[in-house]
Amino acid sequence: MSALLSGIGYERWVLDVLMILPLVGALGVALGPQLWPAVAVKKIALGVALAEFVVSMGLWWAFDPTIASMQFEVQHDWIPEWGVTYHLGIDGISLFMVLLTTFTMPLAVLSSWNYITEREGPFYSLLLVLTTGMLGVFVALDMFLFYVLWEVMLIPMYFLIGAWGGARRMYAAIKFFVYTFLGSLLMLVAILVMYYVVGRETGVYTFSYAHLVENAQYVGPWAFWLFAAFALAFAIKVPMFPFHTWLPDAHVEAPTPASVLLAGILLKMGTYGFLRFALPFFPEVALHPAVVAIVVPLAVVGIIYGALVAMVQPDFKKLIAYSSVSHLGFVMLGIWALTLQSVQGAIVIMINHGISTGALFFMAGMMYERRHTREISAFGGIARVVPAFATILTLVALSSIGLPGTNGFVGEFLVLIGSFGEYPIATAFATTGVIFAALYLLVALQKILFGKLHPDNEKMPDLSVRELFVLSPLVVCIVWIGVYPAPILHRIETSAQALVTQVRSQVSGQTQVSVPTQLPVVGNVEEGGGSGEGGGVPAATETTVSSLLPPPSSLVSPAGGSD
Amino acid sequence: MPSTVSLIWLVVLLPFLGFLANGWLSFFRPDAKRLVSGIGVGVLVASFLVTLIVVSGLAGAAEGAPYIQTLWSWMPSGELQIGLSLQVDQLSAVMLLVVTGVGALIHVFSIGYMRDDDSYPRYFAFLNLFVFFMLLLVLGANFPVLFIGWEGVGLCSYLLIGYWYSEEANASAGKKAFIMNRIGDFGLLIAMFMIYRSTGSLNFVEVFASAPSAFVINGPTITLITLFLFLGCVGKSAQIPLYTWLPDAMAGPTPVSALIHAATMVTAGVYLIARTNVLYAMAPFSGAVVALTGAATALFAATIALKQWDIKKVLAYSTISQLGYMFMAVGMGAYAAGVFHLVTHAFFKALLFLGSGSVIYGLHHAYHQTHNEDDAQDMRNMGGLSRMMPWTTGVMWIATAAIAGAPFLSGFFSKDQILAVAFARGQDATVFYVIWALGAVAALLTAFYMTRLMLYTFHGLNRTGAEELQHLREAPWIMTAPLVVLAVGAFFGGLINLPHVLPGAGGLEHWLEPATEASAQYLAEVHLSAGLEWGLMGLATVIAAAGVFGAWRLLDSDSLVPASEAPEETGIQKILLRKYYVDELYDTYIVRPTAWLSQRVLWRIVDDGVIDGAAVNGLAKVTQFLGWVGTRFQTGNLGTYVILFVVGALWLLSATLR
Amino acid sequence: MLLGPALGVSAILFSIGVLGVLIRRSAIIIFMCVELMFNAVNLTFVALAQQLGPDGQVFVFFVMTVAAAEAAVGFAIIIAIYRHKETLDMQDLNLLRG
Amino acid sequence: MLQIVFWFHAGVAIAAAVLCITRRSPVASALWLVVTLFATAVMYVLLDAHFIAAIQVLVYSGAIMVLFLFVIMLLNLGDEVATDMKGWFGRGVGLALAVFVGIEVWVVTRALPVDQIRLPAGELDRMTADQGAVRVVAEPLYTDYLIPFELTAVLLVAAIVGSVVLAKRKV
Repeated sequence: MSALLSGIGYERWVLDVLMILPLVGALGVALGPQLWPAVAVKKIALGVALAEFVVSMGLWWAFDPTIASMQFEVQHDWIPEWGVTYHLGIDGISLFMVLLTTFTMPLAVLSSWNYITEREGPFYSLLLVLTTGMLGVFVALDMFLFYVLWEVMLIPMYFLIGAWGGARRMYAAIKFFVYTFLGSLLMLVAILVMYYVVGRETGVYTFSYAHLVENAQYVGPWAFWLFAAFALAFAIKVPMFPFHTWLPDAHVEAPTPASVLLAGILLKMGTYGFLRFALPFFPEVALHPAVVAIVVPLAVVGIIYGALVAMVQPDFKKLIAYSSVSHLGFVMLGIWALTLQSVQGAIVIMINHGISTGALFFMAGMMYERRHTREISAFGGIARVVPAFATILTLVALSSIGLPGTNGFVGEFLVLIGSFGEYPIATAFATTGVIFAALYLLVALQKILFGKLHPDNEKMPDLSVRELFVLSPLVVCIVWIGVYPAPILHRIETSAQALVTQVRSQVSGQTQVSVPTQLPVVGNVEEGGGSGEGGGVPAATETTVSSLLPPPSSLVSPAGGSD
Repeated sequence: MPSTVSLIWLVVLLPFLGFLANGWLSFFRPDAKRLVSGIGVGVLVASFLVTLIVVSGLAGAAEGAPYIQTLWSWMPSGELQIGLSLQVDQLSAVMLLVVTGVGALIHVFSIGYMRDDDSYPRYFAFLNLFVFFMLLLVLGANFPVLFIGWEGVGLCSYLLIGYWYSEEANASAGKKAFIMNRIGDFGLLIAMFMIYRSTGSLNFVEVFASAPSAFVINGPTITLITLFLFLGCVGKSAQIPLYTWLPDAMAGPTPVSALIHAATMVTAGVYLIARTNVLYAMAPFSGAVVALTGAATALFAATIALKQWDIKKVLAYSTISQLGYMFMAVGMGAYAAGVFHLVTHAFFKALLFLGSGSVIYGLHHAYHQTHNEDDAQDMRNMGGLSRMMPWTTGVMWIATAAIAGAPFLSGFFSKDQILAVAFARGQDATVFYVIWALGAVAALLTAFYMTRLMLYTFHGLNRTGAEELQHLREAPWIMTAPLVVLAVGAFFGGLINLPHVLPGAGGLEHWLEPATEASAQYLAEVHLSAGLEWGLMGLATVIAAAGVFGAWRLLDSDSLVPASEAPEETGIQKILLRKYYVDELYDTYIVRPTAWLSQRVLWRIVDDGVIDGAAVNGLAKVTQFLGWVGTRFQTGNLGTYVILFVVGALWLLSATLR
Repeated sequence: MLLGPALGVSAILFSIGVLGVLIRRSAIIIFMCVELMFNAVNLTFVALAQQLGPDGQVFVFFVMTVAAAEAAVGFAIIIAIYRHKETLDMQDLNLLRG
Repeated sequence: MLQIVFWFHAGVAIAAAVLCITRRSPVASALWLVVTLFATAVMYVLLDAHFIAAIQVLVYSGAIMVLFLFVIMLLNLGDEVATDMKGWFGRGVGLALAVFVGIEVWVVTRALPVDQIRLPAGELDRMTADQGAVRVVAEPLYTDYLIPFELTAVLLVAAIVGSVVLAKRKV
C-alpha cells in the first residue's frame, strides 16, 4: 500500500490537496446552485468531504511511524519579506488529528442532511471552509500560517452557531467568538514577540516553527509572559476550568454538525496547541513547579467539576458539554505529566473524545429532530420503541464512561498510569472521575432510555438508514480502538517520545535560566500581603511579578544587548 | 504444556460468538426462541467441554508454570507493554470450571424461566456476554485484561439487573450496582498504577516475580496497594461498606441473580485476592483488614437476612454473608480454603437462587392465571409449597443443609476450614479469635435464617390463596434438571478438599499449590492438632444444629399472614427489616449532598454565578458600560460634533507645538 | 516681506471661519464659513509659495477644485435635506444619532 | 506702499469676514463673503500669485458664490427673520475655541523651518516675469502633478454625478 502511494507521489501533494480541496468544494457549493441547479448542494458537500477522507486515509499507510520528525512536508514562499512561508507537515501527534477531522467531516455533512433546511449553500460552504481551517491548524508549521488558520476556523464556526443555532444563538456565538478571540489575540502578540526577539538574536527573521522551537531559549525573560499568552489562548480553547463557560452555551445552541465539530475537533486545537507549541517553546516555564501547581490542579478540578455539574444538567447537550470539560481535564493532566504513556494517552483521549462525544452529539441531534426538545426529562423508556438507538446510545455512553474494551478506557488508562508516576495525588483524584463519569452518564441514560414510556414518545421512529450510516463508523471506531489500539499507539509513539525527550532535556539541561526561581510559588501567597481573591489562581506578590518582568533595558533588547 | 491447553482462546470466544449471534437475532429474529436458546446454551456447553479439555491438559502438564497465550498486543506504550493475554493456571482452571459449568446449568434453567419474555434473545445475548467477560476476568494474564472482564461483568450485571427496564426501580438498581462497582474499580485502578510504578509491569507473572524485591514486607507501598485492591474487591463482592447494591440487584431475573450475584461475578473479588496472593502475603496488615471486613460483613449481613420477607433478598444477604467468609479466608492467607468455599458456594447458592426462581416462577404463573397483583417474592405469600413442588423442595433442603453446615455436605467442609484457620491463627494474634467468633456466630445465624426461609416457603399453612393454589405446579423439567445437577454438586462438592484429618484430604489445596506457593514463604504455617480439628468440626455441627433447631422451635410459620395483611413491624425487627437504614444513611449523607453541591453550588453559584456571571458577563458589562459612555458623545447633533472636532484638532495641533 | 503678516491674516481669517462654524446653526452659513477657512488656507499656501516655489500655488489650484466639487455635492445635500426636513437648522438634523 | 495696500486689504478681508458670520440674512452673509474673497485676491497679487488671484475671482467669487446665492434664493432663505445664531454660551465657547485655533495656527505657521529650502528673494517674481504668470503654475501642474490633476477631473465628474443624483427628486 505504501509503495503504491509513494508511486503516485502521494507524500508530495497530499497536504496541499487536503488544504485546497475543501476550499474548492466551498466555492463549488457556493456557486453550485447557479452552475448545476439540478444537484443538491449537500451532495456536493458530501462528495467533497468523502473525497477528503479518502485522500487522507492514505496517510495511515504512508506515514512512517519510525520517524519522529515531520513528514509529508510541503513548503512554499508566502511573504518572503517577513519570513512567512506556507509550510505544512505531519508527525505522529498531528496525524490522528488530521484523520479525525477528515473522518468527522462526512459524518457532519450527513447529519445535517435533514437538519439544515434553509440557506443550505452558505451552511455547507462554511462547513467546508471550516475544514480547511481545522486541518490547517493541525498541519501548519509556520506560526503566521498557524495564526491565520486559527482565525479562519473561528469565523465559520461563529456563523454556524449564530445563523443556524438555537434560541439563544447570538449570545452563544458572540460569547464563543469573544472568548476565543481574546485568547488568540494574546497568542498573536506572543508570536510576534517571539518573531522579533528570536529574529534579533539569530539574525533570521522567520515565523518558521522549527526555527522558533530551536531558538526559543533566546526569549529569556519573556518566556513566562509568552507562555502565559499561549497558555491562555489554548486553555480557553480546551477549555480548562475556569475558562469553560463558553462551551456549554456554544454546544447547546450550535446546530448538530457544529456541535460535533466543536467538541470533536475544535477543542483538540487547545490541547494540540499545548503539545505542539506551549510546551516545546517554553519547557522550563511549563514544567516549573509553580506552573505545574496551577495547571495540574486545574486539570483535576476540571475533571471532577465538569462531571459533577454534568450530573445535574437537565439539558442533554449541556450535559455532554460539561462532560467534555471533564474529559479534556484528563488530556491536560496527561500532557502535563509528560511521560510517554501519558502523552500517548492524551492523544488517544483526544481521538476518543472526538469519536464518543461526537457520537453523543449526533444522537442528541437525532433526539432533537424527533422531539424538538433537548430536555432529558422529555424522554424516558424509549428503549422499547427505538431499540437500535438505545443500543448505540448505551455503547457510546459506555465508551464515554471509559469502560474497558471501548476506546475511552485506553486513553484514560494510559493517561492515568503515565501521570501516576509524576503526580500520584492529583492522579488519584483524577481517577475519581471514572466514578463520576459513570454517575452522570448512567443517570442520563436511565432517564432517557429506561423507565416508563411517555405517551408522546410512543410514535418515535428508530434510526433511519442515513443515521445508521452516520453512527456505524463511530461505533466501529469505538470498539476497534478499544480492543486493538496498538496500530494507533505505534504511530504516535515515536513522535510522542521525541516530544517528551525534547521538553524534558531542556528542563534539566538549562540550569542558568533565571525564570523558575523567581516564579511565584503557590504556597507563600501571604508573603507579599497579596490578598488575592483566591480561587486557585495564586495571587502573585508584587515583588515576584515585577521580577518576572524583563528589566527596563531588556524591553528594548530583551536578550541582554549582546549586539 | 500440552497443546490442548492452547485451545483456551476458544473457551473465551464461544460465549462471545453467542452474544453476537443472539444480539443479531434480537434485532432481526426476535421470535426465534428455539434458535436463541440453542445458541445461548450451546456455546456455554461447548465452552464447558473445551474447558474440560483444557483443564485435563493442564492437569497432565508436568511443569507448574502458568500457560500464557498472547492474542495480540493491546496497549503497547514504551516500557508499558500490555498484551491481550490469557493465562491458564490451576487457579483460573478452577474458576473456569465453575463459570462454564454452573453457567451452563443456569443457561439451561433460563430457557424455562424466561420462556414467556418479550425480549428473549436480548436476555441470552447479555447472559452470553456476561460469561465472556467473566472468562476474560479469570483468564486475564495481566491486570488490565482482568480489568476488562472486571468492568465487563459489571456492565452485564447493570444490563441484566435493569433487564426489565420499564420499571424505574429496576433501572435504578442496575445503575446503583454499576456505580458502586465503579467506586471499587477506582481502587483497583489506583492499585494498578501503584503496582506499575513499583514493579514496572502489570503482567501477573512479572509482578509476582518482582514483588519480593520491589516491596518491603508490611511496608506502606504494599499495604496501600493491597488495600486499594481490596477496595475493588469490596465493590465487586459487595462487602461493607459497598454492599447495598447487591440486595437491590435482585431486581434482575432470578437466573441472573443466581449466575452473577451468587455464583460468579461477586466472587471475583475473592478470585482477585487469591490471584494476588503474593502481594497480600507480603502485607499482613491488609490481610487482617480483609479478614476482619469479611468477618464483620458475614455477621452483619446475616443479621439483616434474619428479618427479610423477600425470598431473594434473604438469599442476597446470605450471599453477602458467605462472601464475607471467603474474604475471611483469603485475608488470613488461606487461599485454598477461600477458593474452596467459593466453589461450594457457587453450587449451593446457585441452587438456592434457582430453587427460589422455580418457586417464583410457579407463583408468578399462578398469579398470572388469577390476575393477582401480589408480590410473588414475598415469603408471607407462600407457605406449604412442598406439596406442589416436591422436587424444588427437596433440592432446596439439600442446599440449605449445605449452607447451614450440615455434616459432610459441601458447605460444612468449606466453612469449617475457614473457621479452623481462623482459630489456628488466633494463637498468633488475638484478632483472629475475634474473627473466628464472628464467623461462628454468623454460621449460627445462617442456619437460622435458611431454616426460616425453608419453613416459611415450603412448610406450614399455605397463604397463597385457594384459587392460586389450583394453578401452582412444579416447574418444567428443563428447570428442575439443572437443580438436580446442582444439588449433586452441593451435596458432594466438599469431597474436592476434605480436611486433613480425613483420608484423601486437601485435593484442591494441592491442585492450587503452583498458584499459591509463592506466598507460602510469607505465611506462618497453620498448625492444628487432629483433636482440635475434630473438635471444631463437632462444634460446627452443633452450631448448625442449634441454628436449625432454634428456627424450628422459635418461629411459628402458622401465625404468618399474607403480606398485604401484615402489621407494621416495630423495634429491632423494623431496624433489621429496613437493613439498619444504611441506604437511607448513604442517601442523606452522600448522595443528596453531592447532588446539592453540584446543582446549587457548582452549577448555579460557581458556574453561572461566579465564572459566567461575575467574571465573563461582568467583563462584558464593563465593556458595555464603556461603550455606553462612548455613545453619550454621539448626540447626532452636528454642532456637538464640530465642537468635538475642533477640540480634537486643537489637541493634535498643540501636540506639534514645541 | 509679506510672509509674516500674510500668515497672521490667514490665521485670523481661519479663526473667524471656525467661529462662524461654531456659532451659526444654518447649514448654508456654516458652509460659507468652511469656504472662508479654505480661503485662509489658500492664503497660507500662496504666502509660502512666494518663498518656496510655485508648488504651493499648484496646491491652491487643487484646493479650489476640491472646493468646487465640495460645493456642488454640498448644495445637492442641502437641497435634499431641505426638501426632506423643511429646515436647515443643524440642531434639528440629528440623523447621525444611532 | 506694498505694505499699506496689503494691510488695507487685510483689514477689509477680516472685517468682511466678521460681518459675514454675524449677519442675520444669508444673502448678506454671502455678499460679505464675496468681499472677503476679493480682498484676498488682492493679497494674492501682492504675494506674486497673479494667476491664482485671477482664478480666485473667477471661480470663487464668480462661480461658487453665485451658486451660494442661487441656492439661498432657490430655498427662499433670504427673508429669514429669526437669527440662527447660537445663544451666549454657544457663542462664548465658539469664541474661545476660535481664539485658541487662531493662536495655535499662527504659532504653527510661524514655526515652520523653511530657511534651507527658501528661494532667493524675488525669485518667484522673476520667474513670473520670465515665463508668464500662467506658465509658472501650469508647468508643475502638467508635469509633476499630472496624475493628481487628472484625478481632480475624476473627482469633479463624481461630484457632478453625485450632486445630480442627490438633488434629483425621487422618481
